[in-house]
Order: sequence, then C-alpha cells, then structure tokens
Amino acid sequence: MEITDEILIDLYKRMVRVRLFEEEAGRLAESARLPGFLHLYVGEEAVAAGVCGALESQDQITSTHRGHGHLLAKGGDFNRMMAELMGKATGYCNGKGGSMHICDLDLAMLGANGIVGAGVPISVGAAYANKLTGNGLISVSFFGDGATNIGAFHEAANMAAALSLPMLFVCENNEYAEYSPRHKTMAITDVIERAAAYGFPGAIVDGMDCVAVFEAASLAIEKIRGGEGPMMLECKTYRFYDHVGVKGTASDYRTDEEVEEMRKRDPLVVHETRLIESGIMDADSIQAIKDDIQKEVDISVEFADQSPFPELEDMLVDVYTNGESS
Amino acid sequence: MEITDEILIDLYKRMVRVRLFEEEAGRLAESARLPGFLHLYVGEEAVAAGVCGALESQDQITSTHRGHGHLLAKGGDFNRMMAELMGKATGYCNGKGGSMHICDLDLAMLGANGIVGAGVPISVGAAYANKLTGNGLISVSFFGDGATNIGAFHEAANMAAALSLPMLFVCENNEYAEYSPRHKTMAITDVIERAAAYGFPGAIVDGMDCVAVFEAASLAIEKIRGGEGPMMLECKTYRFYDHVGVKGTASDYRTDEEVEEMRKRDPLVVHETRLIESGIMDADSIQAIKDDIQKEVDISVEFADQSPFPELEDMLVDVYTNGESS
Amino acid sequence: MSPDNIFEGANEDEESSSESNPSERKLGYGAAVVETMAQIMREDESVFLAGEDVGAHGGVFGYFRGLQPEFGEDRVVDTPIAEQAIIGLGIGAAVQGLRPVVDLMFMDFICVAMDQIANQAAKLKYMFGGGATLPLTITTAGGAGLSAAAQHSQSLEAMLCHIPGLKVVMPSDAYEVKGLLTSCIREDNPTVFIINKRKLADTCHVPEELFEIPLGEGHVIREGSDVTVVAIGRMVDEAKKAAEKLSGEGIDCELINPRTVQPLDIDLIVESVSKTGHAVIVHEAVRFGGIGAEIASQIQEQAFDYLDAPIGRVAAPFSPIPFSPALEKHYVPDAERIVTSIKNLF
Amino acid sequence: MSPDNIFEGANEDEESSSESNPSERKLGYGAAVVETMAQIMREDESVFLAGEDVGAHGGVFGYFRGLQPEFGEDRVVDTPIAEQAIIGLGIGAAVQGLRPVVDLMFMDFICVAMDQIANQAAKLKYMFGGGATLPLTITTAGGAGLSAAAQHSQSLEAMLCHIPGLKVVMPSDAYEVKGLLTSCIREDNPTVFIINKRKLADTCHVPEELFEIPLGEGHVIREGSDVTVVAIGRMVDEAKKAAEKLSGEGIDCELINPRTVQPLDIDLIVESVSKTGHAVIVHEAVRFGGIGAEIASQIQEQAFDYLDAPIGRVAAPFSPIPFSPALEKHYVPDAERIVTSIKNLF
Ligand SMILES: Cc1ncc(C[n+]2csc(CCOP(=O)(O)OP(=O)(O)O)c2C)c(N)n1
Ligand SMILES: Cc1ncc(C[n+]2csc(CCOP(=O)(O)OP(=O)(O)O)c2C)c(N)n1
Ligand SMILES: [Mg+2]
Ligand SMILES: [Mg+2]
Repeated sequence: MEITDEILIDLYKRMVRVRLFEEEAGRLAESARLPGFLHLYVGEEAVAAGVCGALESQDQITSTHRGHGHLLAKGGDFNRMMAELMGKATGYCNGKGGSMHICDLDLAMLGANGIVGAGVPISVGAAYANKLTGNGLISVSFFGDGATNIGAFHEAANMAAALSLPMLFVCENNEYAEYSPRHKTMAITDVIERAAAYGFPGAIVDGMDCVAVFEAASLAIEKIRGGEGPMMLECKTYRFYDHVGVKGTASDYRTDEEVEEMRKRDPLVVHETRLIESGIMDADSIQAIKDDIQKEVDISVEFADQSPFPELEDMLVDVYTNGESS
Repeated sequence: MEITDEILIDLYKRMVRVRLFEEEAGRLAESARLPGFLHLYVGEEAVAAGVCGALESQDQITSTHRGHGHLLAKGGDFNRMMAELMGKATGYCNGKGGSMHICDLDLAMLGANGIVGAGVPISVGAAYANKLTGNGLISVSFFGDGATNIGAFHEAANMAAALSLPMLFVCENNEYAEYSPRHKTMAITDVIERAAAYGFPGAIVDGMDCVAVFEAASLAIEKIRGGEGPMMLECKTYRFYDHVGVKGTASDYRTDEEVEEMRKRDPLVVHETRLIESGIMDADSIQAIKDDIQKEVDISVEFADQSPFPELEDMLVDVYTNGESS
Repeated sequence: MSPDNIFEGANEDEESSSESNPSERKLGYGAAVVETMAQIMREDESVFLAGEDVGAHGGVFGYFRGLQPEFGEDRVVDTPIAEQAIIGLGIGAAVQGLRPVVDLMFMDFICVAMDQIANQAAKLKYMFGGGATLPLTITTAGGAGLSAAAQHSQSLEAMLCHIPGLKVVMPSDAYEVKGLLTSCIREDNPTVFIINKRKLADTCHVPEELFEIPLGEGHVIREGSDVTVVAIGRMVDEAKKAAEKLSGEGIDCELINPRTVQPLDIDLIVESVSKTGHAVIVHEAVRFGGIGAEIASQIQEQAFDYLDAPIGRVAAPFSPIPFSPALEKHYVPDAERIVTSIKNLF
Repeated sequence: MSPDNIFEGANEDEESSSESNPSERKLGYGAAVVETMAQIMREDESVFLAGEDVGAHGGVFGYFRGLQPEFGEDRVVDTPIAEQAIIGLGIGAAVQGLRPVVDLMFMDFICVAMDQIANQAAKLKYMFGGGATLPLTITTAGGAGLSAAAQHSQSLEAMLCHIPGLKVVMPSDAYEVKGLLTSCIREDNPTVFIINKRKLADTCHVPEELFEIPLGEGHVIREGSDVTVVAIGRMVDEAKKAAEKLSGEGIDCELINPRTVQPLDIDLIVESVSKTGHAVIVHEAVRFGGIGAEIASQIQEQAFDYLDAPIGRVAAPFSPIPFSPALEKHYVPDAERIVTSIKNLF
C-alpha cells in the first residue's frame, strides 16, 4: 500500500491534536480545575492516530478509561471534550459523563468506559450490526494489556471469532495496568499470543510509530472488510504520565530512567523526524500545525470555562429515552 | 512411569462406579423418581477416573453441572449421592443442593456447580491456599469445552499462570455445549490452544482411554507438584446421553450414527479389552466387579428411598455458619 | 426432568388477564413467546434474537422453537456460553439502531453479566448525555418450583429495579407475554423480560394479532373493597386462588398485577389502598430487600392515613432456594400463605 | 485529582462513635484499614490480602499501604484485573481454612464479579448442606462525591442485602472501620466491607488494640424523643449535622447507625420508633429499591401503631450518578435534605 504525503501529514495532525489537548488537560488537572479522574493518553498517540487514520469515518470504535485520545484521533471536537472534562452542560455528555464516558455517536465513537474490558463486548454488538445489515463497516475496540486478563475481553474475542464478525481488536500494550507491570499479571510476554486462542490472526506493531500502526491497521482492515473475520493488533506503546493524572507520588512501580528511555521514542518526535528527513515538511510548517492546534485547544478552554454547568432539572433527563423516571 | 496392575484395576473400578451409578440415576430420572435436572457423565468416565486415579486423596477438585462422575471417581459415597439426587436429608447436601451441587469436602471435592465455568476460579483459590501453606497439594478443575468460552474460566486460567499456582486444568471436550456443536461457538478445533494464551503447557489426551488420561495426568501432576505452575489437559471425550437426562427429543443437534460411532469407543469396553488381553483380569472377574458395584448402587437406591426428606425447620439452617438469619 | 418436558407438559386452562371470552383462541405462555417473536420479526427487520441454544434447539425451554428455521441463522443467533458478550452484543447492535432480543437462559445468570446490564446497558444513555437510544430486550427465565436449586431458580428483579435505566417486566400469563413482549421490543430503552419457567404450559386467551400492553401500567384483576393484594408475576395465580377462597370467608380482595416492576404503577396501588385500607404484597423473590419492600414503603408514604393495618409481605424466606421438593414447596409462596397473611390484617 | 490525594487530603476531626475522650489517639478512616489489616495479619497467619494493586502500590486509595513490605508478596497479593477470579481466589482459599481478604477496588465492580459473590460465595455453604465454612472478607470502596461518575460512585449494598448468605458492613467512621473489619475477618461467613471513599481522610478516636464490633448490632449515636433517624455509612455525618441543626429548632432526633445492613438490627430501630413515633432513613444509594425500603417496611410492620407519620426516606434520585460536580452535589443526600425531610413529618 502506498502512503501518500497527505496521509503522513494527516497522521501527524491527529497525534498533535491528542498531545496538545491532553497536555492542556493535564495542566488543568494539576491545578485542580478538572473534577474527577483523568487518564492521559500522552505517549500512546501513534496507536489511536494510526488506527483511526485507517478507518472510514463511520467505522465504530469503543474505547477505555483512557479515551480522549481515541476520540480526538477520530476527529473529536475540542470544545465539547474540554467542556465535558469540566462537567459543563455543553460537553459531549452534557456534563454527565466526564472523562471516563466521553463519546460521540456522530463519529461512531461508542464511548470511553470506566469498566476495564467492558467496551469490547459492545464492539462485538456493533460488528454484529454491521454484518447483519451488510453496511460494509467494521468495528474496532481499543483496550489495554491489562484488559486482556478480564473475562469480558475473552468472551467478546471468542464470540467475534465464532460469529466471524468484522472487528478489529487493538491492544495498547503499555506494559502496565495501573501500577502493576505486565509480567506480574500475566505469564506471557506478547498479548498477541491470545489471538491464536480465539482462532484469528494478529500482529505485533511498533505502537510508537504511527506509520507502522497505520500500515498494519490498513492491512487488517482490508481483510476484515473483505469478510475474513476478526483480527488483533498488539501495539507496543508506553504512557508518559502516571496512570491517573500527570505525576503520581505513591509507588515506584517504574523508574524515571525507564520513562526517559521511552520518551526518546516519543511518537510525535519519531514522526516529525520522518516528515522532515523525507522533506515532506520542515520545522516551520510543523510548528505552524502545532500553533494552530494549540489555538484550538486554548479556545476550547475558554469555551469550557464560559459554558454553564448543567442545571438541577437536568438530573433526571436521559435516564430513559422518553424521560420517564420513578 | 510404570502402571501397575493394581492401578489398572483401580481405574477400572472408578469407571464402573460412575457408570453403574449413573445408569441407575438415569433410569430413576426417566421414571420421574428424581426431581430437578440430571446431567449424566456416562461416556466420559475415563477422564474423571484417569485424573482422580492420579491424585492424592486430599488434592482438591472442582466440578461442573455434570458432577457425579468426578465425585464418584474420587471415591464418593453412593448412598449420600443417591439420597441427594432424591432430595433427602441424608444426602451429601442434606437435600439442599441436588445433582448440580454435589460436594464432599472430606474428599476435597469442592462442589459441582450450576454456573458454567464458575468452579474454575474457586480452584484457583484452593491452589493459592496450597501454595501459601506449602501443603504440597494440587488443585484440579474440571470443565467442559463450552466453559472455556466464558469469562470466569479465562480469568482463572490467567490468574493461575500469573501467580504460578499448583493447579491442573482438565478440559472435558465432548464437542458440544448443550445442543451447540463446538465449531459453532469457537473458531478453534483444539481447546488446548488456549493454554498457550496463558503461558502454560498443555496436552491433548484420548479422553476415552483411562490409561492415557492417567498417564498424562500423572506426568502433569508431578510437574505441578514440583512447582512448575499450572498445566492443562484437553481430554477428547463424548457424552453418550443427552445434555440433560437420558434421551432428549427436541433437536437433531447430533446424529444417532455419531453416537453409535462413539459408543464403539466406550471407555469401559476399551479398558476391559485391555485388561483381558493383557491377562490382568478375565471376563468373570470383571463381571464380579460390576456385580459388587451394582449391589452397592442398589443399596443406595434403597437407602435413598427410605431416607427422610428434610424438615421445614431445616430451611433456614446453614444459610450462615452460626445459623443466624434475617 | 428435562426442561423440554416442562414446556410440553399438560396445559391447564385459566382466564386471561383481559376480558375473557371462551370462544376465543387460547395460547400457552411459552408458545406466546414464540408467536410474538415470529410476528414481530416478520414486521420489523431490525429485530434479531441471540443467545445460547436459541437457534437450532429453540431455547432450552423451547420458547424460541421454530424461529431459526423461519428467520435463518443470522437473525436467530446461537452464541457461545458468554453472558457478558451476549449482553454486549445486544448493546452494541442496539446503539447501531437494531432491536436485539438477547436471551440469558436462566435469570440467575444475570449475575454473570451484571456489569454489562447494570453498568453498561442501564447507564449508557445517561452517561452519553442522551445521545444514544438502546432498544434492547433481555429475556430470561426466572422463578422456582422445578427443583432446579439455588442457581437456577432465583427471582432477582429487585436487583434490576434498583438500577436506574432499566425497565423490568414480569408477565403473569400468556396474554401479558404477548402484549408486554411486544412493548419491550418496540421500546427504546433496555428492558428485562422475565419469563416464569413454571408458567410455560399454562394457556389463556391471547389475540392473534400483535398488541401492546404499556410498560408501567398495572392491571386490576379483581375489584374488591377490603384489602389490596399486589401480586407479581406467577404469584398472580396464587393470589387469585387466595382471593377466591377469602371471598367465601367474607374478605373481598382487590387484586392488582403491576405487570412491570420498573416502572411501577404506584398510583394504581395507592388508589386501591386508599379505598381498602389494607395491603398485602406477594412475590416469589426473597422478602428482605425484595420489590415488596419498595412497594410497601411507597404505599405507607402515600396512603399513610388510609392504612388500617401494617402492610403485609408474602415472599420467600431468607435462604438460598433449596433443591429438595420437600423444602422448595414451602419456600415459594402459595395461596395458603397469602390467605394467612391477609387474615392477619383483620 | 488522583485517588492518592484523597487519602492524603486534609483531615477533619470528628467524634468517634464510641464514647470520646479527646486525649485519646485519633486515626484516619483509611489509616484504620491499614492498621487493622496489619494487626490482624500479625496475629493470624491464615489471613492474606489479594486484589488489584493492593501490594506494591498499597491500593489505589492507599489504604493497604505498607502491608506488602511487612508481609511479603505471598500474603499481600497483586492480582491481574480479574474480579471474578479475585473472588474465586477468596472462596477457594476460605474453603481450605484460610481467612482471605479480597479487594474489589470500586464497589461498582461487584457487578463484574456478581456471580462469584451472589451465586457462589453467598450460597456455597447452604448448597453444600452446611459442610463448608467461608471466612471470606470482600473489601470495596463505595459512595459518590468525587466526580467519579456513574461507574465509580455507586452504593450497591441493596443488591447484596437481598442475597441470603452474605453479611454487608458499612462503617461510618474510623472507629467502626477497625472494630467491624476485625469482626469481618474473624467471622466465618462471607462479608462485604464497604469503605466510603469520601471518608478516607476523616479521623476520630480509635483504640490501638484490635477490638470487635459485633455484626448485626446497631448503635444509638444520639438519643432523642421526636424522630428516629436511621443513617447508613457516610450519611451518619450528614444526619449528625441535621440533628444538631434541628435540636436548635426544637426537634429532638434519635440517631441510629445500623453499622451492618445485613444482618440488620431492626429491633433497635423498632424500639426507637416505638418511642419517637417518627422515622426517617438516610442512605446514599438510589431510593427506589434501596435498603431504606426494607427498613421502612419492617418498621411499619413492627411499629405500625406507634407511627404518627409516614416513614421518610432520604436517598439518591432515580438516575445514574452524574459526573458534573454541579449535579453530583445535589445527587448525594446532605444535612439540608435530611432536615427538610424530617420537618415534613411534623
Ligand atoms: C473491572 C475493572 N477493574 C478494575 C478497574 C480499575 N482500573 C482502571 S484502569 C486499570 C488498568 C488498566 O490497564 P490496561 O488495560 O493495561 O490499560 P492502561 O491503563 O494501561 O491504558 C484498572 C485496574 C476498572 N476500572 N474496571
Ligand atoms: C453461566 C451459564 N451459562 C449457561 C448455562 C447453561 N448451561 C448448562 S450446561 C451448558 C453447556 C456446557 O457445555 P460444556 O462446558 O461443554 O460442558 P458439557 O455439558 O458438554 O459437559 C450450558 C450452556 C449455565 N449453567 N451457566
Ligand atoms: Mg496497560
Ligand atoms: Mg461440552
């Protein structure tokens, strides 16, 4: 498959959107301007960008507690997301969901999820709808390495295989589940070994390189759309910040050296170098992209700040579709 | 490992105990003398006999909805089991559990289970206790092919591996889950492929041959007891009767020819032939074993018949250890 | 006993909960499930059914029999044993605009899938700020009385009623099966449709055509002046018998069947109690924390001044469900216990 | 906000639920968990702890911090994300005679493991005809107020109370944390110990030594003559404030903290209501089907003739828990709503 310059720039923009938005969100969280728990995706941008860059806009995705990245990479709106993080009525969920429940049904993003692994069965359902209606779409589920230890993941993977559904499983293996290193919670090194247990193919991908992810995803998506059933990608990646928020204090579950080492493989830098070295962009045009996006981020903070909070009478709205309640 | 004549005879007796008891139970169920659902193990005796024959008496097992076989092969008591099937106060569970909850803690049989897959996590707990106390025991979980599709199985298998527990996973692959053939509910042929997904070894065994099972189990148990962590055996087997009861009427989920074909590999016949051909036993001594055991079965029916039902005041007993209730 | 036999067992006629006309067609409770499913699936392509053994086998109780031959394997889907994924299958397909009916064989198995039911299906619309609709129907067989023991006999509706976002439906006869199941499938919110496994063979008048019984509207089965009896699901039968018996003894029962326990038609109940001054609630579930507690609480909140005696509850005792028929027959409430409880009020 | 910060937040002193003596040692609610665990684990080798991130990290809320360094990785076990297997781990080990404490980080996650909790742990002894004992403690953090939204804030005790076989414990302060956790771990039945995540930093007097508070015995926090206020878990704090406020307005509250909701000390409550003639129940959980419904039902069953007004319930509205602090602050009951509800009775 040929990767055009346009695609390379598009992938870069997707990553920058995630990065700059999240850095801002991290700063806001540090200064206690965001309520609730914030799980940052910074460091893992190549995965969301590479996969979402390879999708059609109506292909469905489900996400995790670390969901801003997926939605932003799929084209999510800064304003509505920032407003949601602040619990404002103008947010994606009218302030009712917050960071862990970000969703955008227009972009076929079926929700972040506060329950580890719980999005995967929901993706199976979307995939089933695709199959039944023959709409040609595929359904993608993002999940962490830790999530592959929970039952919901297993049931979903097996069901997708048994029913031969158009579904892509994307494991973001950042080597940790909260504060537990992978080797303590599973006896295998590569999560991809699990794909074989369901009878579908899988591949390991450098999750710090958006092009590698894009290529692998494109290949998989083509096969899946062609009716070959589910596939899995294991993207080896890393989160730069703490499990929750920016910098935790509690335990030394990983060393500063390890983080520094991985930061050298920052997916934005990797891709910037490629863009520059291949002459597609120069430092200035890269900076221009960043400036533009940062402006949008700044506007979103302003938008969110000035947005109203939901009103008391919104409490019981949308519990049911018809607004009934007990 | 050398398999003595004594062992071969012992394995045979274990199988006959299961077979004759269950044939009797089946007849009783057909004539509506047993309340509730009865899931017969007939046809699969080689698995329970081979595994239990290789265990120490205090090694723990958990079982399934098809649990009589496991307990009887481990030395369970006919009287208490038959009484339980009839819902009598003298039964294994004082009549409160029935077929699906048969258990015998003295024999370290931690229960049949009405929830598919739910016994496997409980076995993990027993294995953990073994590890923590260093008692040298191992914990065995029996489960069906269908059960490997459910989340509880997956979580338990992964946890056993992550914690490197002394546990043996025994899959009884009879190719059906209720009325669904395996190929409809999973995209793999051999369940054993799942072991690799957890990072432990596994082996496929002829589940119609008690010696093959015994040998494989003995080998696995030795390693597990030696501290090598969990292992899985997939025993290819077959149930001769319907999913529930003896002969169902509803659907043609398998052909009579298929059943006939498999009945030719009846584990009792396979082993009888071996015993006779190797000169260990003759037809008469085999018949004598059967007669003896049938007598015990008959006695158990008598025992159960004459046993009293539990009394109303037993209803609230044993909800809690101290007998308290709300 | 095989579950199949239950469905094929001897039918006993009974009056339908609607105005009954003996010349009209009768249908079994289990058969009403199949008929309703088939008719809805004919008229609405977006409806499909998924669950363990619902296809080739037609469900372990047989109440989906014949659907797969008519609608094919894609619309009547046999799934692996994977209750969480079964509910997830329904959620994801519902969000995409289909109207899935997903089956959890026995109600006890809702516990296996509780996260998908209570944390996902129930909350999704709200968490998403209203953006999604979730026309998902979960069917499941509840109730005791078949010696199916502690893990195959429970009535767990109280767990579901406590979770905002779900609707919980408990048909008491074949007529209600048809009318309520139709409403559930056409409803844009997640519903749990609880089939009572001891009712399967019972027949009553059921119209041929599809019709809806609105969710949240209770039904006065029998008017009376002395005591309001609120009976849930199969307990309606026992309450009818009790009312019959008591009418001979001069106690006139008003019998109400809420039909859905979430939403709960409390207005109907309160109105009745305001007239009778007495109330007894009957359900199969464990008494402690059962839906009867909520109903009783709301009655005393709203009709306090009308109450002449404490509100009674007839329900299961505080134990798991025993296997032995000798115990189980005392475990499940029956007409006799209802009679006793009502008499206690006077 | 990181969960760690919650634990390390500013402490506010409060009276312990026992007789308070200002010279005595104070301890935080979260710190009381660690201290109790450590002391019990020192005296009883059969006790071990397992759960996600309970070891190296000391629990996401920090209330297991320091245990793994002292007791090692075998007695303080970091597990995979596998709530079903975590409960199973506890069940199997308990049946073998150990006394496991297993942690489900957030109470909402009981739904992920509900089968192991409700169908296995709760029923095992009964199904087995009494042969097993199950000294299993499940710890979990419940309650709202941290903008943790619909899946990390629930109070689901009503689901558990409805399942015979479980005991359900809700400490309202650090003193109760220590006394009740000790009882849970020494208890031979499965218990669910619900830690309120908004209470973690609050301190009160707690004895240095281990002591037991019996499960099933409520506590009269404040005697009063006009109304019985039954407050669950963290709601005790709000009820105290309400009682304080009302005493200035001439309404004298008797404040009862049941401490355990299963078993429930209904005798204590009924006795009080028989004296006051009024009752209000306060809990964080959703009102519909909450434990308040059961308490109210039992009160009116047993103290009908003493009641001068309907029993009030102050609880959460019928919606999932909203994320926005602007909504959540109205969602969770507070002193003001309790005051209003009590005044309504008169
Ligand atoms: C069922 C469930 N268990 C536990 C948690 C708490 N939790 C939130 S994120 C997380 C770690 C997830 O690890 P992984 O899947 O690898 O994703 P990552 O955070 O590394 O992106 C845990 C344990 C949860 N939210 N849901
Ligand atoms: C959680 C759960 N789902 C469904 C069932 C109903 N059920 C009982 S046995 C069974 C099939 C089990 O198949 P398998 O594990 O292969 O065991 P087998 O019956 O073949 O021995 C099913 C689906 C159940 N008991 N529990
Ligand atoms: Mg991870
Ligand atoms: Mg099978």
